[in-house]
Amino acid sequence: MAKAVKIKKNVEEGLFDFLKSLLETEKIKGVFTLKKMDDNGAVSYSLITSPDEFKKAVPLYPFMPVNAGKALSSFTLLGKTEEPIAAVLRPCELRAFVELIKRAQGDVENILIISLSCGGVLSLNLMGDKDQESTVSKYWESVKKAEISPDTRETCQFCENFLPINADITVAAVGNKDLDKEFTLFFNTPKGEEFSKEASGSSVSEEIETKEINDFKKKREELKEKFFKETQSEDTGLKSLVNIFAPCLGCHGCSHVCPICYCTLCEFDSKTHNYPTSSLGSDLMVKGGLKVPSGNLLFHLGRMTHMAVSCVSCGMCSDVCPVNIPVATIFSKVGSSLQKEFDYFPGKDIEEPAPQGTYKEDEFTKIGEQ
Amino acid sequence: MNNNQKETKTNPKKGKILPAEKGIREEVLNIFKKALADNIFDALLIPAKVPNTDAYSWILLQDESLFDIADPLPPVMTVQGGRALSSFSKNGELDLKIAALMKPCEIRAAVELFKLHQIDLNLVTLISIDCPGAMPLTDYMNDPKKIGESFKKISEKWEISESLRPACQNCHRFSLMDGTASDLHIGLVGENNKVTLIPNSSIGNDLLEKLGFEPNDSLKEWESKKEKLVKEKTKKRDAFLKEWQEKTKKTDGFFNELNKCINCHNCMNACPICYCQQCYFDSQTINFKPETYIQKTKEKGALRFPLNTMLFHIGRMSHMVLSCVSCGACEDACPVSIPVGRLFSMVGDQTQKEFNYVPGLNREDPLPLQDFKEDEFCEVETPNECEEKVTEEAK
Amino acid sequence: MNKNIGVYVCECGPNIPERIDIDKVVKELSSLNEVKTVKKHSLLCSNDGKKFLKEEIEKEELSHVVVAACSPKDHENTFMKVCEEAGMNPYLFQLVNIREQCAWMIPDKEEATSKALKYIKAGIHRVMYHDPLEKKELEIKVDVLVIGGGISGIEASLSLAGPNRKVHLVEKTDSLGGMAGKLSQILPHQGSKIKLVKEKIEQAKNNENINIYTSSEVKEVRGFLGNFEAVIQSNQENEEGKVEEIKAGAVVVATGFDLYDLKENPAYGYGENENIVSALEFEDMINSEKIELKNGKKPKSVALVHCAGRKEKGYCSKVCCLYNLKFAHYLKDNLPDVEVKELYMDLCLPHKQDQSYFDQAKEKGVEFIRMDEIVKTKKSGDKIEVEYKNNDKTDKLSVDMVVIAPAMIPSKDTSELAELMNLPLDKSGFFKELHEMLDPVATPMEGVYITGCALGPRNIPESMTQSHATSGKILSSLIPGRKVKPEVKVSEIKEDLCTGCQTCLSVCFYGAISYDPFKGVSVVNEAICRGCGSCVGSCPSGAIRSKHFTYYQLYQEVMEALR
Amino acid sequence: MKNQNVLVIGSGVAGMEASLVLADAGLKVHLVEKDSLIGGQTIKFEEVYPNMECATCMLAPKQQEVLQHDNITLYLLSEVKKTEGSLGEFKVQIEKKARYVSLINCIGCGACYDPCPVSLDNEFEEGMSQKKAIYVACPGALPNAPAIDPENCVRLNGKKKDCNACEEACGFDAIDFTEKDETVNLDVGAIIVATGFDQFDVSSLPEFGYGKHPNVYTAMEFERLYAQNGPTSGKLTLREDKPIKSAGIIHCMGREEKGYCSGVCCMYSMKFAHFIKDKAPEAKIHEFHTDLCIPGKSHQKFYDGLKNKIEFTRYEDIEVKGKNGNLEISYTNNGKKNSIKPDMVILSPAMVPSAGTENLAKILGISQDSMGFFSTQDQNLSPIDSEKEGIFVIGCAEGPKDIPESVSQAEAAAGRVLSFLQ
Amino acid sequence: MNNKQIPNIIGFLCNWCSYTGADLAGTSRMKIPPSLKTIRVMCSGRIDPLFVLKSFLKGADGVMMMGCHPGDCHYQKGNYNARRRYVMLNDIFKTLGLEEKRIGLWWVSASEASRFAKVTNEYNEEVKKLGTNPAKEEIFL
Repeated sequence: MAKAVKIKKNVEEGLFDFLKSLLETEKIKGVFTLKKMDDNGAVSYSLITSPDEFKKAVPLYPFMPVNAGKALSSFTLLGKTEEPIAAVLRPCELRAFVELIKRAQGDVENILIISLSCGGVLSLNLMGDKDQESTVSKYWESVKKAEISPDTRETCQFCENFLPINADITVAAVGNKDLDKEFTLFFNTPKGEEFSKEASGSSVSEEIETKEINDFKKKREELKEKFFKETQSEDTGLKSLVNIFAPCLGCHGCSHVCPICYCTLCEFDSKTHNYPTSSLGSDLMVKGGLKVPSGNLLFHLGRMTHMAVSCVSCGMCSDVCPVNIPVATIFSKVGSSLQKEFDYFPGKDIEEPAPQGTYKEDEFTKIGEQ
Repeated sequence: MNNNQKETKTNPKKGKILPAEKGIREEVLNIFKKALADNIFDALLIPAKVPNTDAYSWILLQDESLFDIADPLPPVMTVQGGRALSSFSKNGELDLKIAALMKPCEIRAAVELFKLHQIDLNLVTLISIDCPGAMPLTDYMNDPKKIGESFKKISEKWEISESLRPACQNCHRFSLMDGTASDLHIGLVGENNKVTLIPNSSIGNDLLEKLGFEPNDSLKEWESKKEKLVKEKTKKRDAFLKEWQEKTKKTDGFFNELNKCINCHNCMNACPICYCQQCYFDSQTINFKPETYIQKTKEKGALRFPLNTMLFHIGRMSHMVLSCVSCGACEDACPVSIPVGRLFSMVGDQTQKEFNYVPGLNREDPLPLQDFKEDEFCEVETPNECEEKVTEEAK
Repeated sequence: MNKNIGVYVCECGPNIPERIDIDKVVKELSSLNEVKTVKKHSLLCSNDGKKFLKEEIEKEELSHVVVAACSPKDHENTFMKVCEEAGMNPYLFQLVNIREQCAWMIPDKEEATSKALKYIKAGIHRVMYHDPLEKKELEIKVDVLVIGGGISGIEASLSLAGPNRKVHLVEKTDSLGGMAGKLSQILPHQGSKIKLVKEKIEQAKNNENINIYTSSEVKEVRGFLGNFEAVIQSNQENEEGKVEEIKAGAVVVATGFDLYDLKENPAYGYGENENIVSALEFEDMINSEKIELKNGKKPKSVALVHCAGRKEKGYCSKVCCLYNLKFAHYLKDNLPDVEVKELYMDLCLPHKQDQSYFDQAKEKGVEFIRMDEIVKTKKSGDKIEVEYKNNDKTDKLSVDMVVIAPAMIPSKDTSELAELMNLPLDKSGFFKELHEMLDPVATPMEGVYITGCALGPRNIPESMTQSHATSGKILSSLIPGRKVKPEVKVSEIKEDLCTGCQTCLSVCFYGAISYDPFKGVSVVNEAICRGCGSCVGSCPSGAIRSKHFTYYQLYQEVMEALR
Repeated sequence: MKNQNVLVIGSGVAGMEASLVLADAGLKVHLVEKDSLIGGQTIKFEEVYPNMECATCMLAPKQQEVLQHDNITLYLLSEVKKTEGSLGEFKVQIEKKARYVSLINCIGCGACYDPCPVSLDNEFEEGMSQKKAIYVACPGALPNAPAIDPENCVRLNGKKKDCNACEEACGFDAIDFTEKDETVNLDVGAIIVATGFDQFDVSSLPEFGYGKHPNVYTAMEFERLYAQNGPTSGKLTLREDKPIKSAGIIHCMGREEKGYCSGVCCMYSMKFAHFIKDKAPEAKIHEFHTDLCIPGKSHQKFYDGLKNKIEFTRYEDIEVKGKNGNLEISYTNNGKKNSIKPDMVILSPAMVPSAGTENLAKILGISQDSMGFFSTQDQNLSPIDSEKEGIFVIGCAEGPKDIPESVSQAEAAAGRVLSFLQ
Repeated sequence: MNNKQIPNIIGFLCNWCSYTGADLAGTSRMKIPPSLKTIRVMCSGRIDPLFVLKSFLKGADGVMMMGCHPGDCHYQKGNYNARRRYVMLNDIFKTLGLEEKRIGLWWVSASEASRFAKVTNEYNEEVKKLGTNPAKEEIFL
């Protein structure tokens, strides 16, 4: 059972102080976490080394401006950091980071991973919103009560993987009524325990999985069912897919913010998939008309074949979509089905190879023989 | 490039005015129905509403039945028309006669892309239309019905409403300009329930002819109404420019506007002028070892992720701002509502003045950076020589 | 470069016209502005057909050629040769299969004709995207590195070493000979009475073209057929850790086998009683010509137990039956009144001469007892009691001495070596041959061969044969002065698109792709790549291109098919 | 050894492999095959154990290589008639029978079969199907061109001098009745003998009722029965075209008589069980064996995979009886008598030296061992060297063995030749 | 599609087994639906999922992937990769409510001419039942 320490402070400031002391005592050389930019309410991930700058850090602020997994990967792309760093990530961001490490896009060594039982994040369009602060406090209330906050991303509302895997330290947030008085830190790994001394609190024997947590999970699973159903509109098959993606501008923002879409240059931005002018005539002949620019569906389906099996359902893609396509929900739906098919859980185990890169000789043996 | 457009400039402007009992949209569509039926074109590039959805998108229209969903003045600008046109005409030779009905800013973008060989205009007839502006994309997607309605009202009254896209509120180039961009212009600001066709090139003339219209009607009505509107809007634009120049004067005001950026590059992908197959700033050609980043961090105390967002915006600006047509597509596409369109438009305005270049005005004007005059900007490096030169010329 | 495409439709005698309206085809194709000329010919693969094609190419100054005829399996090479002779790059040619996969499978002439047209148009558009590929040639080394100084390794070295071919023979122990060296005598019924192994070792030592490295280990092997580099580290006291780098054109792995540890299964009672000995220990007794019990007496009865470890390991080691027979013969010949009982599961005597050897043993009075498994082996008085099961009922026999024949298992450093050279292992932990049927001594790494028991249990004749086989493969691929021609239609990786995720490495069976940590991109070694294209399908960045089967080339075929 | 020519006798899997390795090395190979096609016995198999790999897929590329290799001269329908000399300087005389079909002109369209008036048993299909006097052994046979059987062609055997049905049907004037048998003389440096094996004739064992009862099959018959390109194009049925419900497979046919174990029958018998299970999963299968000889690292796994799907019985003695079409196998298993009534019996016969062995041995001046196979020198020193230096014996010509061993020996022979040349 | 119209089926065949099998089907004069257009690739492992997707979106009524039986791959393991890719595509289609039957994977060996004929004809019938691929006439792709 993991070592647990109860800290008698508001969770946000408690974690803040913990990190601050790590930084000041130079146990770690830098903290990777959310930081307030300025008065306009914007927050963004930053690597912070100076205690002074750290004042602006807001580790648990419920926004995900970028998927931190992607950010950490760009930080450790060329190898491990020599100086120890602490990083505060949400469970899905952590899973994304693990997936990226599998693909040689990052390195976790010397990074102290701190995560939390996650109540979700607010949709990005609320960032910089005039009543941002009140929304945030509403959010924290729902976290305490282990309720699903309606202001959070759709993917967050139906996310049942809100307990981190592979975290060195876990902040127990969801379902703790006294979150603004006290909270518990779980030190899950030896690496994590090295730092337990810095946590000024009394060690307790608790399990992270409480009844509240499990009920919360159930609620979200139910919601998942619901949302997944909704993605299928009345008319089925291709038509429904066409309708869903009809507004798509082809801005490919979804792939740019997707942590799993790690390619430096996306194949679908390349000349390879440009529309060949020569086939215009025949296409018009058959169809009588043609959407331009065409190829949206190829992009989305193609992107699925590339990443859906590793989709961590972080919801970035939906949030950046300028035309409100429920990209995340659809990909997450396809993803979970693929993950079942290949018995694969993205972000669980760094050693486990990604399904595209491997196979078993004795799997799917019926296929091809019919 | 089309040479016989030059003389059209000198022509005294005359056009054809058509009654539009069934409403302006209908009338405009009728013109093209006829054109297609008479095989004047093989296909028409026009916005359309995707059946069973609230979404709009560009279609190449050939089958007449599709006119039911076509809409010359949609409430939103989805993909910038220039981008749409180039998407199918840049990969090989176009062998179909195509008419493209687009907003003036889209026409301008198309012309810029044409100069960059991203569009093959040989068989394309560019047709511009007086543009009442469009609604912000996200607003519309959030509540299509309501926004759609209010757009109807706004567009009918040609009112410069606060609820229009900022780019449109500040747009003074919403109508035909004195240039060789479009072949035919469709004026709507004139008398109510009238559609005015203004040929703007020999191709435009031929087109009217083929349609059996004699371009003899005077354009006074339309011109005066247009001028009035242009004045108003220019005023509004100047105010906006002023305000924003102030805003961005104060230290890193410019950057503060951008500090929400999450590096999704939607702006770049929506921008018609960013025609690159793959953006230089996507191919993060320079990666550093973690130490280097930590070093950087230590210098400033903190290092923001994602990296290089500022580099991206400034860099992109340096690549395209001279051709920025202020269409606002970038701002529409920004998920964190950064006023990126206004920023770029403002900077564009300044730089374009420097080169006194109006993007998309004339097909013949070379791109400023593909062309230089030996004696321009000489003050930049050698003021003295410059003076000498000037004085010599004076003699 | 402007493309002059020539299209030639072969009638293949009556075969194609029967089902396809060739004139219609030619007419319709001529209307395409992509092509310069379209002609038909009665039989292009015939000599005058080839002559005709050659002249056409020269006359029309064609840059690209499409031939519509039979399956590429039949005449692709034929026509590529013609193109080459006509001074064209042969890869700017496309053979369209309108016979087997069109004329011959579609009875309806109209349908067949229209399909043929689609195929040919596809071919025309495909060939436009062809690249002029160049055949490469690589200089080679002809020397060979042999790992393992057992009988297989020695034999391979002997048949490989020659006036202009050195062999580097590396043995990790301090002496050559391996397991076979420990044997008293090699199965007599197979001919040799002489001390074969000793002779071979002598020959090897006296061959000036063989450098022998004893007490040495191979620490590193990189490269490909014709160009391997290996690091050999010596473990001799005087030169501890001294390393030597050698170059070689091929590598032979002959690391042999180990024996199943009898202690693993207590039923054999091995180690608990001095008179229960392993086959190898018994060989020593024969060598020292002292077959006696620990108390110095000669055994009056001996039980020879077969198949120790067969059930545990899941395979039959093939040789145990025979050497047990050898023991039986020896015992009967040297201790005439000794009682010999052989406990076997199945008698595995696959070689033509073995049966008679067995029959002779029977005649000498050796007793053969079927058993399913040994239940217990324990001391009782000064005898040993062996309890065994046979069709579900157990039986006992009691003897003075028990000799147990353990299964052959992979030598312990097998997996390490496999890791080092990235060679696959099979389910039993032996090295895996490239193709169990047709390439029994080759491996996925072209130029690396395996012989003898490193591949699995086998007897000495087979090991010898395989050693000769490896030398056969090597001598025919590495000829002094000749260059190797690697596959041309290989994969290549566009550096600027590669993200370095290394998915391609995991799907490449031949280890042809490696990762360049400095550039952060994957790199294809064209000398190793066989051009299957699996990597292409696996690359999300679309950074990999498989030459002659590129995206554009295949996409053209799809487009035409769908028009 | 100066002479860089090598004679290879037999174009089975071993002969082909040896030829290819030598030809790749730049030697000139003369490959002599008595049949009209290459590939030997292996191409008759649909799948080979233990991986149930498709034999045709596996061999086709090799066959193509042999046919297209510049350094290989192929003599089909040919036999070696005389040899003299020694290592490095053999003189060889080959008799090449007329094919009456030009391999250059013929493109294998097959237009000539139907018109031919004669039809005969196809021995390639163990007589289970018919062929014409102008024939290819089976679809996909290589080289893909027919041959005319002069004994049975009515034109050639004089029964109907004016018949030219095939000639008319041929669009490539590939047919040439005037073609004559010819004799070819060669100088070669070495000779590799790869003449393969025959099946032990089970009709010599009346107690198994082969020939008496229609549904008693030999192994080879069954291989063809299962083969996609075989007489039933892969449909597994009894002679009277009924599905198979139960089958008994009897190992070691002729082991006692011959005095050796062929080493492969156990495996291929189990392969048959596999086949039947594949096409008739419900079928009851009973394997009758003496000792299970399944050496090698992967074979026992094959057995383990089967042993709970089908019945294995060790027999001391066994026979097959048949009353009005119903078969019965009665056997004793350690002392106890017992019997089953399968509707099909497959007999797995021993491998015996191929018919021409004795004759060829004389021609080559090498001896046969007690079992009739070509004898080699000391098994351990040089398992494939005949007593005569420069003559090598490989594959089943040297004794019963499986494909990998044959291939090893083929490559080994090449190795021996090449190291002579070093 | 009415029975007159023949569907449009794309077949990606691996060079060593399936393509040879197809050839043999031809040599044996078996009747193969003209709707099938075969495209030769060296190994079923080369079949990029995008080819299948693109064929489908371009209006192919059916797409057949064919390769050597597992264990027979000329390149040892390529077809295992192909199999996984097929499973993925199939799953995506199912989940999104697309007609997964429009994509299929079959193992056909070099000798299995009759199997080639069987599966191609069967699939042809199946595709006819499915009718025209909606993508063919869909404007908004």
